[in-house]
Amino acid sequence: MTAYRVYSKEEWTSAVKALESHYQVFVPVKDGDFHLFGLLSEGKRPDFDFQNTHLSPKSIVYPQSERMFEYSLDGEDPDAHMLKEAPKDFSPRAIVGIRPCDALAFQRVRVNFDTPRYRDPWWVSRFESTTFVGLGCNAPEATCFCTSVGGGPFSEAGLDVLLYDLGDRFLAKVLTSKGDGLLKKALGGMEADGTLVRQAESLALKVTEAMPAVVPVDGLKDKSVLELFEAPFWEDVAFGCINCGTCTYLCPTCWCFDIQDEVLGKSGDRIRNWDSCMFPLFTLHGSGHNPRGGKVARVRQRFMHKLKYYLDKYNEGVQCSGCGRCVRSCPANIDIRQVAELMNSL
Amino acid sequence: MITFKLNGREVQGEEGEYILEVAERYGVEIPTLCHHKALEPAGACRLCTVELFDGRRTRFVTACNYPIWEGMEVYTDTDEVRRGRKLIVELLLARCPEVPIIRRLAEDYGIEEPRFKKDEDDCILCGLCTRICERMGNGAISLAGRGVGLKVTTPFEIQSDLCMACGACVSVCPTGHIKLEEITKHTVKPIPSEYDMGLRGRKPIYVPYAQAVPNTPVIDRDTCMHFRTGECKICVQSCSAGAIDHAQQDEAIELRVGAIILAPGFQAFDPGRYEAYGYAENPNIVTSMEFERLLSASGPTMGHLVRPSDGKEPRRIAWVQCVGSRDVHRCDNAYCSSVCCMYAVKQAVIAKEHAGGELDCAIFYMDMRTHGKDFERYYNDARDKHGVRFIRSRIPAIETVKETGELLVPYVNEKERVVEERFDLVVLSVGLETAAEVVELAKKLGVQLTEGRFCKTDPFRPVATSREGIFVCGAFQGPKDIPQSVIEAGSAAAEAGALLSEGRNSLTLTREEPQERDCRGERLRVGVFVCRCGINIAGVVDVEAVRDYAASLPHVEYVADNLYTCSQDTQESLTEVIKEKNLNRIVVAACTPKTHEALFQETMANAGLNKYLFEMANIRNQDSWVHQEDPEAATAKAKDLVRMAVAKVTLLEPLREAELEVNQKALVVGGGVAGMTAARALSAQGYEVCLVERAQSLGGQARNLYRMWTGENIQERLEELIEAVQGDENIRVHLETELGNVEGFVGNFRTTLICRGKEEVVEHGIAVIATGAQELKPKEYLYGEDSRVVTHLELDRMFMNDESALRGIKRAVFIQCVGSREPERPYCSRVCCTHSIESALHLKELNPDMDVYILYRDIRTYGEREYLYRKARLAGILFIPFSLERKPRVSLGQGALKIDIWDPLLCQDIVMNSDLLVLAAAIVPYGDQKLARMFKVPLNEDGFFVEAHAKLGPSEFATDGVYLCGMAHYPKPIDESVAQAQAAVSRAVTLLARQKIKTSGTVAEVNPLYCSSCGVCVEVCPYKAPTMREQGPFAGKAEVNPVLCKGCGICVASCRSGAMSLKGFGNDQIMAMIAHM
Amino acid sequence: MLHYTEKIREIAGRLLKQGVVDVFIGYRKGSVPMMNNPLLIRDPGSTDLLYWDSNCALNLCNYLTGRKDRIGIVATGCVSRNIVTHIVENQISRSQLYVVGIPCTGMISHRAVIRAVGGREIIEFEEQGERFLVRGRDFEEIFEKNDFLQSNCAVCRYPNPVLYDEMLGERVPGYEGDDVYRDVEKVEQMSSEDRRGFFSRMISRCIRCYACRDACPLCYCPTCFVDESRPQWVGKSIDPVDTMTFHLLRAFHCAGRCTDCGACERACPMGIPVRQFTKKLNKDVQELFSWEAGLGLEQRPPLDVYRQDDYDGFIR
Amino acid sequence: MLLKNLLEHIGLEPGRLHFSWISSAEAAKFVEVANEVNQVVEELGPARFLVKRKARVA
Repeated sequence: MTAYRVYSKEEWTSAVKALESHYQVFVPVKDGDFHLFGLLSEGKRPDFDFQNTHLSPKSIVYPQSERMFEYSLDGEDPDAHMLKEAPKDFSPRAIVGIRPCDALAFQRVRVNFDTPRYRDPWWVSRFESTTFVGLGCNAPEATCFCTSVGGGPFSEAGLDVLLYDLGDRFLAKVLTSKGDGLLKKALGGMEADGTLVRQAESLALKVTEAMPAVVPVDGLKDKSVLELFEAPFWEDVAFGCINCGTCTYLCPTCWCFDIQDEVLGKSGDRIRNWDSCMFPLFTLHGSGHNPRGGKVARVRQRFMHKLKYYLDKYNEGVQCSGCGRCVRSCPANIDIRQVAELMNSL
Repeated sequence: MITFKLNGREVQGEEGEYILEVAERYGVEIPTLCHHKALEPAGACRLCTVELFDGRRTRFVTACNYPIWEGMEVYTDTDEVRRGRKLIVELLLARCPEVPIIRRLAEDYGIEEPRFKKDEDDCILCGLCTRICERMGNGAISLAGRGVGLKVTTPFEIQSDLCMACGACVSVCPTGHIKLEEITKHTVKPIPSEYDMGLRGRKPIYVPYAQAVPNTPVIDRDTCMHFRTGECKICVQSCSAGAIDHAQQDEAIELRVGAIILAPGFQAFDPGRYEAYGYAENPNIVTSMEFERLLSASGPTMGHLVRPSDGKEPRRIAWVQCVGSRDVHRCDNAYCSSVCCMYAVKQAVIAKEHAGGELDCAIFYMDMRTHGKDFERYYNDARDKHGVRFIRSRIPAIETVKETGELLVPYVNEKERVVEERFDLVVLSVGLETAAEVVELAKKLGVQLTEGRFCKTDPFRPVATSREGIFVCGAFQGPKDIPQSVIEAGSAAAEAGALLSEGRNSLTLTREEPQERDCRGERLRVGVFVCRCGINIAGVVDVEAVRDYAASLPHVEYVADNLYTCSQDTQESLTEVIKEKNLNRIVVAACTPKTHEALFQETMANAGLNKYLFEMANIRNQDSWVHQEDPEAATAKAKDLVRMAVAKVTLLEPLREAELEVNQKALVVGGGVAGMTAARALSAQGYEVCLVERAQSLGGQARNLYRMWTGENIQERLEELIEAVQGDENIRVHLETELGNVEGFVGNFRTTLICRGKEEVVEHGIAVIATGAQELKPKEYLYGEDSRVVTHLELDRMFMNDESALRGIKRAVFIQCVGSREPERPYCSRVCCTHSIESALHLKELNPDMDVYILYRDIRTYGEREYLYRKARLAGILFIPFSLERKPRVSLGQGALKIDIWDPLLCQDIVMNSDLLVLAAAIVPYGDQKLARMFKVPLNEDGFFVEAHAKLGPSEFATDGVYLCGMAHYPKPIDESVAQAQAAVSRAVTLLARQKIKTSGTVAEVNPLYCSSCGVCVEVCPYKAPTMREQGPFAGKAEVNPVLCKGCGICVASCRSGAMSLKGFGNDQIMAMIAHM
Repeated sequence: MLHYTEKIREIAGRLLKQGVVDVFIGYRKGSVPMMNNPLLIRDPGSTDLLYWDSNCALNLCNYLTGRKDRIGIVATGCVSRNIVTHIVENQISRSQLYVVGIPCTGMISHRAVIRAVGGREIIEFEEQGERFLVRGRDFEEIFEKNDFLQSNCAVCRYPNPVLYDEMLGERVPGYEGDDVYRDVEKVEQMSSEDRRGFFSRMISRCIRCYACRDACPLCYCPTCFVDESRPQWVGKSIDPVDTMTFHLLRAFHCAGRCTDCGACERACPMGIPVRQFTKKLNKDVQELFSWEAGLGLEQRPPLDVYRQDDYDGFIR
Repeated sequence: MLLKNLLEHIGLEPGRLHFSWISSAEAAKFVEVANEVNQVVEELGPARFLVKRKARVA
């Protein structure tokens, strides 16, 4: 399967454009001060000269707010009091330029939505209709730590194609038949020769080795849940936290959601929205009791879930892809790398 | 019961009914011209012809007078019937081609032009007029002649005496043929509505005015045809409640009473006596009372301001003041009527508001007397903001311009020239006078009158008449406005109450309250009662449909519609239904909760239900009354309102009312005349009083006063009062004492008194604030620089000391409004004019050769104080007016006080020397913020306390249990202070006498889990009901004291955290209503 | 403002040692450039963690709400004004507090700095008096601090604490220009429709993370209206109307209480200028009630009190 | 006033929000105000700003 194609940067731009007739194409675009994923079809100009998008591409598969069902309370309506699935769009889509950390994140999340026992039909359908075209990181940020959590700047996990930025051109490594199919629909490019492939491999090696931060998570597996839970440092960790949802909403691996009914007159929608363990309503019981009622408990929940519970439950690493978004954007500078270190060294 | 078929549908009627009646009931329309439900049918117009099938054959009968029978079949709208009717209409149209109702019918039946020869008549000979006339018992008209000559006429075709001009014939005539003027010898005019000053007519059966109590119609025996002829009685037939009884007789009732209070009021002066004003001739000259009706939204023009003569909107209106007041030439009313200046100003401002900017309003006056609380400010605004013109001139006569109905008003302008102005409307500000029959009554009762024919009273007992046990209040005591009348009413009640206090509560009946059922946990069972309100609601809204709709709503267990849900019998059946059906929530869809909620709640309580499980849907005021033209929409809206009410009522929970004991002790703050009078009045009613005075002795400002305007020696009377207070066992006097702190609330106050550093706590149920006011120390006119410049009180002190130097004075000058009616103190001090004149007269008594001048802006000797003004002028005291812009100037010249003033009469400056200058210094309040805060009562911008309601609650505060009297309320003379003190007591006693009070269940409550402790509620509550909890699990969170809470909801609106809610108006309840809207 | 660090450490040590306070609240140097971490210490031995520079823009008053112990806290002008509001609104009592006042020369807008280096990653930040240096992988630049102040700091009239127990230095001058509200006025001059577009676009990026609310010291309700469900005042999805409703109500709850400390805007991960809402209110409150929040302990915010002369021209 | 200003600042059409103080005795004023508000609002047409119909979500 492994094949390589090479594109000059201009070629690549028109190749991406050509995908439009087959996919909804999401590309990184510059939006004010930062980059975000945008739809090519909405006239957005792709910009592959970026570090990472400010928001993760998680919402492309898993929208922040999603109408699940619709219903009518009007007795005259023959379908009254029945939940009807809202119309959905599962047409093929491609995320072009996704960073390896974010692609890894989808894999980490998948264990939750796509299990042998339960399958979230909407997440899975969108995931499966998506082709992931990754772009390796030539210059990871100081806050990136993908290598510490099982990924890497050129990690191929979860990708269908991986692009190497070789200065004036992109080298595309085809990883799956899905990826192959995508490149076939893209125009231009040519077979790459071995020199370029070697150039790419050495770039990948050099960058990976130069990754600055090493976040220790190796000891977590063997720690006792209870001891970690009762560790003395949580209060200090949580002190500065203002309980906003920035970390969880920017995180590519946070998946919690909340279901709300919105009724207008006699028609209603059942909508699911991202939830955040930082919020007071998170796990609030009908009785009014909340097992995670205070700030410290909420902050602890976030880190324990990511770094311990997930690990214990799925044995697929931690629920973190090392993208560093939460580190960069936390208004109170709560740093998961420091917390991981605290937990790891307890 | 007879069953027959109407248009194929089975219908029922009573034996003896005619087809038309039954059809009407079933909503089947049959046209008719000659039918009236109060009259026996005549079958005269034939228009109601219908087809009848009797089992064998078909025939045509008139529905109005064909009795129904079992098994008949009637068809009202067949082709045959229509054809027959069309012919009738065509014939009628030929006879009366111009009568609108016939033309409409013709159109309905598709007739453009009659085929027959056209006539020019407008009578269709239906005979309604003659039948109704007969019914009225008159027979003044009948059908006369034969065949084509048949017509309605009077006997011998002459105007008759038989006709009483009742107008019944006119009212029933469908075509407008009948002209009452041609029939009767009497002058034809509507029965004048007393309430609308005759500007509008009324019926012989009428409710005097919309807010009348009791709000039941009465029959005017003088105009009712039954009482005049013994016939008619149509009303008996129409009243579905069967309430009319013509046989009722006046009863003479003999009552044994301990006291009598006279409150017969006044009659407005009748300006018809003034020929020069032409009131009787010109309809565009109206009295102020008539104008009041023209301005009123409930008046004959619905508040639309028009001239009575032609209905045109006036552009210029003049008010002429002092008509029937301050006048001994054309009438015998030497007094000032006290109220006319203010009402004229008010009418002018309202007229301008109604008419928009175009209207010119001019008030012609002699002295502008706006001496009441906040009146001067209103006067200033009228002049400066609204542009009302004020012209100081007495109007000698008013002339009418014949062609236009305009009015010419001549007056003397400021340049002393006679000029004339044109107006569209002139309002005569008529004065108040005692009616002749009241004078008779006084004579009968042996009560003495004053020279102005008002009731004679004593300044220290302003409502006691000359006869023990008989008291007076209102305009019979002297001309006065509403606040003062209300004060006196309270005062008279206090005096009477003191006489009767031993018998208090001996005649009270207590009601047994049934045990309240605990319906918590029960399934919701809502009862919905839809009221027809006679035809008030049912005339527009389809009440049955609303009722049936209500039955379809969730949780509704029982529905009913009532003719009058508020009637006594309905209340009884309501109680029964609640019990029988075990209802636990009630919705009444009727009128406004404002008038009727309490009644239905009482009924619920009688049925053992918590009265807060109740909701009213106002389908009358908010529905049938406003959507009369659209019954369908009104019915839909009624359903909406009912649905919302049901949604809310299901969420309501029983609420508790707190009951609290009322401490039977009173606190009076202030030991002046008002405070002492209040203390004495409370004691006289049997209550213990704690009287607090900050000075070393009792007496207050009265200690500084020499004589009453009526001449009584104040100091003697004051001494008597002080002795009485000190000797009163019920009164504990605390001198040199101030208030440190006030805790608690109505019925249970705890006040800390501080006397020379020592603290004492007294508990009391009510408090009377009588802290008075003081005389301004002027900063002008050389006051304080020259010893010859003195204030009123200083001059009174000289009188009391009988200083001989006063006799040697050659010239004394008084300057009025020193510190009053100035921009920084824009109120009138009310007493100074009278005081100056009284002092001036006393100076004249001391030395008749003394020159005495009074420099004034308006002389405000209101009421019978006016006599004093007249006396002063007769005594040679000279009055010179000045304006705020041209105040007198005082300087020192050659050892004498030199006073410069512009004399507008002479149009030049006058300079006079004087040995004594008396300044009418303003009365200024203490503006006691601390006291105001302690009792949670407000001060106005001038620093006087603000009463609960300027007119209806002048002696109490909005804060329960705290009362107000004396000059702390506003400057006033002794008699008015005494009256207000007694009034405050009488208000207080209504509370004390109950001994226990219940608070409302509709109070705010705090959800401590949501409370963020921010304290906004504590800050915004005007009643200090919320506080922060000091202990317990929710320490630091807010809580509401239900006893203090008035349920206003301001805390709820202010609470950012959503922790506050008003019981009975919770978020879920209100959102439920919105959701069901 | 770096030089305050030593003084803060010294004072914190003294207060904790002498037992004047139980805890001391300040900042720790952040793990990311231009981001400091709020810090609470109990041990006089750990005062070395305390740090101060021109990146301490999250309002520390937030951390006082509901505390029961005695607290030492560093406070700039705006933080002190929020402390005043906190005291007035019963969130903390004056006697619990030892306020270490910081005459503040303003906080740096990290966003503006990043913009100035063209979005390149900044790895190091160094403050040098009136200047500061930023270093990236392959660049180094020195900037004037005054050119990079947060927009609220640039027009701050009260840089000095209004309430303190000890001051760290000489008072510094506040902004004296009369165009504090120029940005609001600019919006006011737009047409109604343009303003609608302006604000709709502005909040279109909002991800409803509530960082603006959570960073605001005024938002201390136990249950925020967005979290209430009976009734649910505002929907939780990212529907634009719900988002607008949230911003509108959040701002309105701050009416007459906001000190324009800028914490909300700084906290917003999407860089939305949320102060556009509160600043309009601040401007109106000043015009209608002559009021600026948090200047004295004697008076409550204008919406908490009724005065006879309150503006009522809008009532018909 | 603050609320009205803020709402209009962020784009609510002037005339959409009215305040009045009408006592229960002022029936005529109520009618007047109601009619006026009605008229102004009718001229403005149906409200769109800040009115949520169906949630605009994925």
